[in-house]
Order: sequence, then C-alpha cells, then structure tokens
Amino acid sequence: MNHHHPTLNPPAAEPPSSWPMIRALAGIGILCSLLIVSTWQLTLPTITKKKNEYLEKAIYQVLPGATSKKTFKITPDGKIEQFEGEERGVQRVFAGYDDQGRLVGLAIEARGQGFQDVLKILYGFSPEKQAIIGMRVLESKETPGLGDKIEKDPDFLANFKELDVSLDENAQIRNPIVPVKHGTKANPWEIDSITGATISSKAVANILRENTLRLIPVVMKNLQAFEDGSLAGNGP
Amino acid sequence: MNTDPAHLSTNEFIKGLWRENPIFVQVLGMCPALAVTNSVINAIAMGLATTFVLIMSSMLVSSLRSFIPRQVRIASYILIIATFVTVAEYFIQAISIELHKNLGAFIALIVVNCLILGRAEAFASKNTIWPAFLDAAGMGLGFTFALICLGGVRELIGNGTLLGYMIFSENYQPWIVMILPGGGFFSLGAWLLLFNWMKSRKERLNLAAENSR
Amino acid sequence: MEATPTVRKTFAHGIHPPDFKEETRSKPIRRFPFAPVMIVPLSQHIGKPAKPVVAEGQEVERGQLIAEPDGFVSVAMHAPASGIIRKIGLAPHQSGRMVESIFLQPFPASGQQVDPGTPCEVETASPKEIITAIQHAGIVGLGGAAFPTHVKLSIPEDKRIDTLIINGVECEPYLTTDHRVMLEQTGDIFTGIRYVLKATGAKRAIIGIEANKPDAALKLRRSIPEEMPVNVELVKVKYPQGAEKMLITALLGREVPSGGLPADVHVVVINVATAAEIGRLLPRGRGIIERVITITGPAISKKGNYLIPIGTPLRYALDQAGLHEDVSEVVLGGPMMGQAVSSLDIPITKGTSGIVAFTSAETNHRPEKIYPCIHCAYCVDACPLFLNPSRLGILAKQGEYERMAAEYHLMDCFECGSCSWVCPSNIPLVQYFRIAKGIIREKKAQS
Amino acid sequence: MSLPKKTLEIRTSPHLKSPIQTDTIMRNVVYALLPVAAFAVYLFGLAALLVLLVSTLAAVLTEHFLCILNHRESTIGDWSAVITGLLLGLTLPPALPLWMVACGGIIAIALGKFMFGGLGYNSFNPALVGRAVLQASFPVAITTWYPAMTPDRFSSLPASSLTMPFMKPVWDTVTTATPLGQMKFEHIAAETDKLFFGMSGGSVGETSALIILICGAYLAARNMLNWRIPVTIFAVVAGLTAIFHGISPETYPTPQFMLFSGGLMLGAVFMATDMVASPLTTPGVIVYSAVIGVMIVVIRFWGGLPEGVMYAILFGNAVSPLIERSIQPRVYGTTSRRAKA
Amino acid sequence: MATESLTYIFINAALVNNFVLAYFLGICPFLGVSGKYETALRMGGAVTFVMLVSSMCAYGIHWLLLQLDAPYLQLISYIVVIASTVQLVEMFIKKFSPALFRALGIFLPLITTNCAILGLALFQTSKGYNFVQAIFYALGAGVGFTIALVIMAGIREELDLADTPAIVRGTAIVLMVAGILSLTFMGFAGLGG
Repeated sequence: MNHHHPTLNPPAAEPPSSWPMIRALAGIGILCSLLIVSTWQLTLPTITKKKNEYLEKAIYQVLPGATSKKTFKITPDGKIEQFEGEERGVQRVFAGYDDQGRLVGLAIEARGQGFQDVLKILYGFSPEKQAIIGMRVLESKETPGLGDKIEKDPDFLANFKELDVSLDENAQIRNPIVPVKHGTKANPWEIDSITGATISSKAVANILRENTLRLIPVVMKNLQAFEDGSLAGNGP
Repeated sequence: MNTDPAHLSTNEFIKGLWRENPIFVQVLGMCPALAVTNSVINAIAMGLATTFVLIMSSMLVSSLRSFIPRQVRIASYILIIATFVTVAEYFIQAISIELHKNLGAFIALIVVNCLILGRAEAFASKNTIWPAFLDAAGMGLGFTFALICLGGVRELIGNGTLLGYMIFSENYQPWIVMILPGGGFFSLGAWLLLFNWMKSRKERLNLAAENSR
Repeated sequence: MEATPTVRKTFAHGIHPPDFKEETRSKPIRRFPFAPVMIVPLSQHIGKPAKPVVAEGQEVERGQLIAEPDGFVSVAMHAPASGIIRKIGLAPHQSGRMVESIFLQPFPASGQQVDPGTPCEVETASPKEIITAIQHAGIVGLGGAAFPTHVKLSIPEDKRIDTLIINGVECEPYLTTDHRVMLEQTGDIFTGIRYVLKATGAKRAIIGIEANKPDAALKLRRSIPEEMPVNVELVKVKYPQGAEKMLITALLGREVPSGGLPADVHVVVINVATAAEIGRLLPRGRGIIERVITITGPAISKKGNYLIPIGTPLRYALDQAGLHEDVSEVVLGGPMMGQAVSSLDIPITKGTSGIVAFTSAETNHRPEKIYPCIHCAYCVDACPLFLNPSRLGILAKQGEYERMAAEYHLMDCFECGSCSWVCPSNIPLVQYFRIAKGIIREKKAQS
Repeated sequence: MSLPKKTLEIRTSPHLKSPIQTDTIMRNVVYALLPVAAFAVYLFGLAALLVLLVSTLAAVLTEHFLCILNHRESTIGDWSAVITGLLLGLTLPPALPLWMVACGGIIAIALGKFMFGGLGYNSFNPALVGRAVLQASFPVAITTWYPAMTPDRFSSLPASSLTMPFMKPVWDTVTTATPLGQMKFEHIAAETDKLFFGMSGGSVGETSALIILICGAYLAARNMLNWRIPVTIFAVVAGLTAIFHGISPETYPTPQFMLFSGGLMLGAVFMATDMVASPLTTPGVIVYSAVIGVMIVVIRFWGGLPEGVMYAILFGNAVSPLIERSIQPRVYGTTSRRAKA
Repeated sequence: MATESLTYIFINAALVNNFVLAYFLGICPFLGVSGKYETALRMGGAVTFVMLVSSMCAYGIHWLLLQLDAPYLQLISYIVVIASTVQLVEMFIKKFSPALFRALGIFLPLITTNCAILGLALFQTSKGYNFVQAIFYALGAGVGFTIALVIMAGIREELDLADTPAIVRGTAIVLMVAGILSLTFMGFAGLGG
C-alpha cells in the first residue's frame, strides 16, 4: 500500500536551542490568533443573521400565519421565561405572532431516537385548536430515500395539519398521539405512517407523543405568558 | 529532460491533478473523500475548502520555512492548518448554513487530512512560495477533481441527479446504496479499480512497445 | 464364531475408504519361484546401508550373511537364494535413485534349504542379546516403514514400557498380508511376542486387529499360549487405524506427545508380521530372506498373497502374478501411503508389504481437476492428528512453509493421505505437505 | 516376459480418491434447493419462477463472462454460481422487478465472489452480498411483499415484475405484510402451523420451514452440509426467545414463531452453512452459529428492522476468520490449542 | 443536555454509527494497519485509550472555552491538546510500561493524525454530552473502531492467501470489503433505543 504518513521522526541530533522554537511557536500563535479572531469578527454578524433566518424560516413554516417570533424557555420546574440565544439542555419554545401581534401558536423543539441516530424536530402547536399544526425535521441522519421521507412525504406531512392534542378535564392530554399503519388513520390523534419508512415515521410519532404529553399541559397552563410576550412588544 | 523553469512549474501543478492524484494514486485524505461525496455540491465545497486550506497553509509554511526550527515544525504546521480550517469553516457558515450542516464536522476534520500536513512537510517546507503555491493548487484541484468524480457517480446513481438537476427521468429508481456509507466505499473502490486497470494496461503496452523495439 | 460385542475401540476422525480386500483375504500364502537374477539393495531400511561381506563371483548359500550392519541404525542382509554373486554395484531402487546392491544369480537348481545359524533362545538370552540377534537377523518393520526393529526395541534407560502392542490392523485397502500371517503363522507370532516382551520388559501384550478380520482374531485368541499375558482386541474398521499413534489411542486411550515416541507413553508397537518373523527366525538363528506380499489390483489376474524372496525384481513378481497388458500404475505398499514406481526393474525389499497394480481404466477415472479449497472441512474431520489440512494446503500453495510448521504442526503429519482422499477439490494435500516438510528439513539442516 | 507398453504413471499417494467432488457437492445443494424453489413457484406462481430463473441466469452468465474477461477458464461447471443465483432468488420478494433481480445476481457474483478470487475465497456468502446491496439500494421494492396463493398466479404477473430498468416500479394494490413485520410493528403473531407449512407472505423461498428442513436433512445426511450450524442457530434462537417470552409474553413472540418466520430457516440451513464463509472446526462452527443466532434475536427484538437473518449471517461471515484463528483444533499429542513451536 | 442513555450512546457509537464504517473516520489507519490481526488489535487498543483520554480533555477544554466565550478557538485548541495528549501518553507509557510501549509504540504518533480522535471530540461537543456520557461515547467509538479494524484484519489475512484478481489487490479490495461490512453494520440500525 502506498500510504504515506507525514514523517514524524525526531530530527537529527543537533543541540536544541529553545529560543528559536519559542520564538517560532509564539510568532505563529500570535499570527494564527489574529487570523482567527479577525475572521470571527468579520463573519459573526452574517452567521448570526443567517442562523436566525434559518430558525425563523422553520418556525414560520410550522406556524402558518406567524410573522414574528419570540423565544422562551421552559425551566425544569415548569416555569416559562423569556430567553435569547442558544444554550445546551434548554427546552426552547418559540411563540409565533401574526401581523396584528396575536399569538398564532408555539413552535416547540423536540428530540428523540430515530432509526440511525437522534432526530430533532420542531412542531407548531396551536393553543386555539389544541392541535399540532405543523412539523419540520431539524436534524436527522435517517436513511436517505427511505427514512428521510419523514421530511418530504406529502401524505405524511399532512398528518400534522391538525393533529389533535386536546386536554381533558384534568388538564392532561386526552388522546396521546399514536402511529397507525399506513392508510388506517381514523382519529385526529393518529399518525398515518409511511409504507417503507415505518420505523422513522413511528419515531417521529413517538417523539411527538412523549414531548406533547410532557409539555402541552405546561404550555396551556402558562398560555398567558406567551400572549403577554407579544403585548410587551419585544418583536422578533 | 526539460529543465525550463516554466515547464517545471507547470509540472508542479499538473502532477497533482493526475499522475500523483492525492486520492486515486496516493490514497490520501480518504475520510472526506468518502464522507461528503454523496452529492456533487458537497464534493465541490469540500474540495474547494481543502484547496483553500492547502494553498494558504502551504504558502505560509513556505514563507516561514527559515523561521521555523525543525523540532517544532509539525506543531507549527498543525497550528497553521488549524487556523486556516477555522477560517474556512466560518466563511462556509457565512455563505450557507445548509452547506455547513451538510458537511458537518468534516470541515473541521480537514485539519487531520494527511494530504495537507503531507504537502507542508514534503514540499512547502522545502520550496519557495511560487512552487509551493503551484503544488498546493495542483494537489488541491486534483483532490477536488477526485471528490467530484466520486460525488458525481454517487449522486448520479444514488439520486438520479447531478448538482441537483434531474439527469434521468422523474421515474428513475435511485440506487440508494450509493449515497449510503457502503456506496462511498464501493464507488471509491471502483475508481481505484479503474485506475489499477489503466495502470496495468499502460504497463502492458509499454512492455509490448519495449519488446517490439 | 465368537460373539463379538460392538467394537468401540478406535481413534477420533479418520476415513472409510472401500477396502478391496475381498479378493485376496482368503488366498493362502503361496511360495514364489526364484527369479533368474535377484537384486538385494544394501539399503532396505531406514538408516545406514549394510556393509557387504561377500565379493563378486563368490558363491553363497541361501540364508548366508551377505552384508553386515554398519552401525547401530543398520541391519544385516542375507542371501535370498543359493547362487553366485554376480556384481556389487548400483541398481535402480524404489526411491527412484540408484543404490548400491548385491546382484545374486541363483543356481538353477537352488533348493529351499536354509543355512542354519546360531539360535537365540528366548529363555536364556538377555534382552540385549535378543536385540542384537534381531539386528543380525536383518529384521525391520514389515508394515511398510522398514524401520530397524532392534532400534525400536532399544528403550532408553529413563523410559519404562508397560505394554507391547502388536499391530494386526492392516488398514490399508487391498492388502491382506498381515491377515494371512495371523491365520497361518499364529505360532510364530506368539513366539515373537515372547522375545519382544523380554527385550522391552513390557508386562503385557495386546494384539490389535481391525474388526473386519474376525477369523484372525478368533484364531489368535484361541491360540494364546497358557499364562502368556496377551490380549486380542478388535478395533473399529477405519483408516488409518494401523498407524502407531492411532492404534495406541484406540487400545489404551493414550496420546503420543507431538514429536515424541510411543515409548513416551510406555508403549512399543510392532507389526504382527514383524513379530512372526522374529518368532520364526530367532530360535533358528536365521536371517530374513523372504516376506509375504499381497499382489493385487485390477491389473493383476492371479491376485494373492505370496511368499517372495527379497530381491526379486518387480517385473518378475508381476509376471508371475499375471500382469494385465493395460497396466498404468504400480504401487508398492498400500494404495493410501504406498509409492507409485516408474520402473519395474526395481527389486522387492523387506519393506514391500504389497503390490497394487491399476489399469488405465481406473487411473483415467480418477478425478484430475483441482478446484479451489471450498473449506468443506472434510479434511479437518478426517485428519487423525487433528491438524488443519485445509489451512496447511492454502499456506503451502502460497509457499508459507515456516508458518505451516510454526503455527499448524506440519511436522506432525505422517502423510496418511486421509485428507487427500476426502478432498472434494482434489487438492494434492499430502504432496504439498511432503514438499513443505522436505524444504523445512533442508532449511533446518542448513542452519 | 510381458512388458507394459506404455510408461507407468507416477502419482503421489494416496492412490485412491473418494468419489465426492466439489461439483458433486454443489450439484447436490442445487438438487436440495429445487424442491424449495418448486414450492415457491407453487405459492407465488409465475412471478417466483421468473425471479428464480433471472437470478440464476444472471449469476451464471456473470461468472462466465468475468472468467473470460480475466483470462481464466470458465468456472460455471462447478455449479456454485447456480447455487448463488438460486439462493439469491429465494431471498427476494416475488414481485421484485426482474431487472433488479438481474442486478442482484450480477452484484452477488462480481462483488461477492469474483472480487475475492472466486470459489473458495469469498469471505461472505455471495448471494447475501447481492441481497444486501439490493436491500440498501431499493429498500421499498425489497420490502414490498406479494401475497401467496393468489388465484391467478399462474396466468398473470404482478405489474411490478416487468418494470423497465431505470423506472419506478408500479406496485399492485394487493401487497401483504410478512409475519415478522406484523409482529414487529403491530404485535400480531401468525399461527405457527401456517408458518411451518409456508402458507404466508414473504420472500420467494423463505416460506415453508418443512420443505427447507427436509432438503437440509438430505444434504446433512450426505455430509454436504454441516448440521451443527442450523442446529446451533435454532437452539440459540429458540433458547433466547424462550427466556424473553417467559419474562414478557406480551412483548416477545414464542420460540416457534421465531424459528418458522422470516428467512431464518432458509438462512440457517442454506446460507449460514456456506462452507467457504464459515469456520472449519467444530468448536469454531458452534461459536459462529451462536453469533448468528444471538444477532438474529437481537436485531429482531431490539433493532430497527423486522428481520435480521441476512445481516446476522453476513456478520457471522465477517467474524469467521477471527473465530477461525482463535479456535484451532487441539492437535493430537499436544495440550495447547494453538500451535507455537 | 443530551438525554440518551449510556447504553444507547455506547452501542450507537460502536455499532450503529460505527466511526469507520458509517462516519468514515479513521480510514487511514483502517486501510493502513488492518493487514495483520495482532497489529490491528494493538492499534485498536491504542486508539481506544487515546480516545478516552482526549475525550476527557476535550470536555475540559470545551467547558473552559465556554467560560472564556471563545468558541472560535475550539478547533485549534482541540488539535493542539490531542497532539500533546498523544505525546504525553507516549512518554507516560514509555516510562511506566515499557512492554506496552513496545506493543503500541509505533502506532502512537500516527494517532495524532487519526481523524477519529478529533472527530470524536467534535461530535461529543456538538451532541452536548456530559462528562460520563462523553466517556461512554469515547469507549463506544474506540470499541467500534477496534471491531471494524480487527474484522478487516481477519478478512485481509485470508485475502492474502486468496487468489484475488491482480487489479483488485491493494486498497481497492479493502474498500470493497469495507463497503460490504458497512452494509452488514446497517443491520444494527435502531439498536439500543
């Protein structure tokens, strides 16, 4: 095999003088830091803007009609707080508002195990309809051409036009979301899975079920906080 | 032997494209060659990013070659390469978030692409800036070319498209395996087979020519 | 017939080739006439060739010593017939090389009388004397290996022998010499055992016989002299049951260590015909001058067991037995381990236990095409030493001889041929191994 | 004195040879596969017949042409390509477009066998390599099952069979689910006797356990199939399933169901037993089969796929050299398993 | 915070998304050091060990960079730390276990340019694993790398003795086998959930 690794052999035995080495490394270090920091400074605004646009696009997609958004987080003890930026381990909820500043719905991040790796999705919840009104896959490594149908298959995406997650008298979800075999959807809380991508579509359903069971009651209880968010007028 | 300097520099440039092609001949930098070649656009992006890093770091290494003592050269090269990779990464992110997502960690992994360190060590550290640039550009373009070859085959067969344009009819049944990891191995293997075959054919022809002489 | 319970004694693995013994097993031993010229090679045994004690033109009596042992691993030679020594010189040999031989022209009216020598009495002789007598009687292993018997019986000081095994298995297809010897020379066998027991100090003897020779077993069992510690045991019919190591395992459940000798597990094994020969020759002080040979095979019309003077040219022997015109292959010994000969001018020696001749009808039918190894594991299941012939074969093909020896115990292989016999891909495994062993021995000798 | 007229042949010992030849073995495997194929044709009609014919033809022709291309003597005479073709056909769904079947046959031989050096050197079962590539390429087509025993199965073909290359197959409206798929996704267990006699949907030949067992027994009796492999796989699968079924009968199916559903029978009897890709020694074979058995159970119970026999066997093939090298037979007269002189 | 269970993380890294066969990380040693079983096993051990150490280091650096609010230094600090870790490990082993050093010695420098190590550090950061999760991830990745390497070595030792056509010899056939292995490992998909 003609396979060359860069030679890492020790150099010839010459009495090493440390000053040139330090000088070289320090010089290169300074040069490099300068380069990196200036690039960072140069590109940061564009990157932040693009990231934001990307996220907004997703939010408006799962919350049809929304034109502005506001970010909240749900603390582990069930409180809703305003939040900006990104932080690990934070359950983010985006409130989407229409032109009049009315709450259209909430875009909620959910994640769970897919077929190959972790799936990350964003779904839109309408408090008015007590239903999921949109879903988008944010991150997936599902098998191309098969598992990735959950991002493209129109029949499958149609499940999320109005997926029932209404609460019962105990403020818990009445009918947890369930996946059913393709073509047998009979109830508004069922997800019609994809033939040939059963596993991935079921994974989506399971992630949604688990996430809605946990969060929808919390969200509904604190609905006022999200609506207030718009009144405070802190636009997008 | 042609010792004309112009010819020599062309030679520095051309050799990386074909005769010493980093992937098909030297079998270097396989990780990105396999990982991001499931579409042509990814292949081009990866190829150009690598070329950028290769050219920049080669030139810097070449210009600093008298300044860097032997003992710390590898460390210095890695520092330089890592810097340019970071730069490339931010630029790609600024150009397109989607592309950055598709290439994922493999942009950052250009740092450990043996090709770059290899060129810095084997060529740039021993030559002046201009040959170093030509060498890096040739190698980088050769690398990009190989990536496109791979990406082209994989996207065409695995998705029926090239650069996103449908090549076959709408009804083409794609061979999904080609865009899966397995397909990466198969297509690179197949390209190497092709190169082996051409090489053996050339050797045979040369032999025949020598015998008839 | 005695009720023989199901025979269980055997070794693991092995094969079941068809035995083709039917045609000769009931043919009594018949004597052969003398050939016009006999060729007695000085090297009929493993070890150093014997030293001639006769001169060209000298007249000799039948049974007279014509060559004496040259060193310890060497045995004596005796004149197979009364006649005149025509020449001492090179003659073709089974090995394919020319070897120093004594050419003897029997007198036209040479009788069957044998020159009497100095007897060696079992009661009075010491073990050492018995062993020397065996050497001077020219006795070698008659099973085919032709290893000097006295060497085998000379047990090193630090080894203790408890059991003597008499090998009456005769697992090679076609051959029935041992079978006939057991039936016809029963008394000699027991006499021989008595000598060997004394020489080795073993406390008991077991005669191991393959279950396809119940008549021989019965005869032997009935003839065991009183108070003689001898057992007759039947072993399963399976090739290579007759190999020393396999027989020891079958009868005693002991395994001879790799690279070791039977003496390491306190056993000595000698062939039944060798025992008979010892029993016949020692009390009379004679030397070995003839042996029983099965001449058989599809190319032989008068198949049978013959008592043939040593030195008889193969051509003469085959002619007597009625060789078919269409003969294509002649094998000395059994078909599994025997050797095909290129010339019929070689003489029969002490180690020749059988002659099997095939016509072209059979040899043409033998599969020729060599397929690649398909890892069917038939050979692994056949190898009596639990080697991995498949692996060894693949390595041999690549010339990895050192690895064969270092990792896969190549040197333990005794070339029984089981692997080659079963191999559905017709890979000449044994041939590969023989070559590999040769090369390794050579390398060892060089270093 | 008569002299032999021609020169004598000098061969080395042994001068006898068992009559069983490699092509004998291969031919017998083909014979043993024929009843399985015949039953498949009975179940699925013309579609199955065409699948089997096309896969076999593709395999044999590929072998022939590759040999010619490589200036070697054609090796189709050893029948091994026929086995590969038949086995591949038997693992495919009956309504698979025939051009895909042909591609599978070509890949099986070219990639799975020829690349490795041909018969005797294929590290993996070639038929399964072909099938794995097809599965990864056309995951939908290869998991679209056509029902057995349709009344018009001898007079008409499923629409998908004759799809042209490069075209999306048009699927018949009547497709069915395999018992394993039903178990995995809907927790409906099929009746064991139905599975045993093979009256359920599935691949062309993975249906009748009874016939596969009989044919396997024939080969095992002739020592052309190592019975330890299927027996160990059955034992491991049944044993593990029994344990889990005992713990939670709701979640896990019965051992019978596991044994007689899917490709387990065909795989264990005819694929895992591929002599070339399995270890030589008995202990090695047992470990190899146990690996396969465990992996079948793991994939079926906890994996994402309903069926894992193919992957399990390929994995077994992959680790077979490792098993082989760590489990060498104990040589006679030695105590160590591994020889180090 | 990632919520995956430790078993899931381990199995996912070792089998389902095997670093070599699904992520193409560490292809260079995979092609270069898979010729002999013993070497492959040692290389696998060395990589697993370095992975563990550098995974812990990467966790620390990431935390530090968060404190400093300097994410742009991530790559450069990871690579520097990995390179120095390898050096330190090498010196440490040389000093305390000469036998181990003899066994692993020649592989250690090569590991610096093994993209699997850097890849591991980057992935673990982007997945947001906590310390324990990161350790299991590193362990899984290392074991997966070793499995792939050792299986490949086993097959290649056989192939060395095989009658392979001339043009497939060398890297081409190794890649083809890797492709088949990659398909085989697809069977593990969905495990561990």
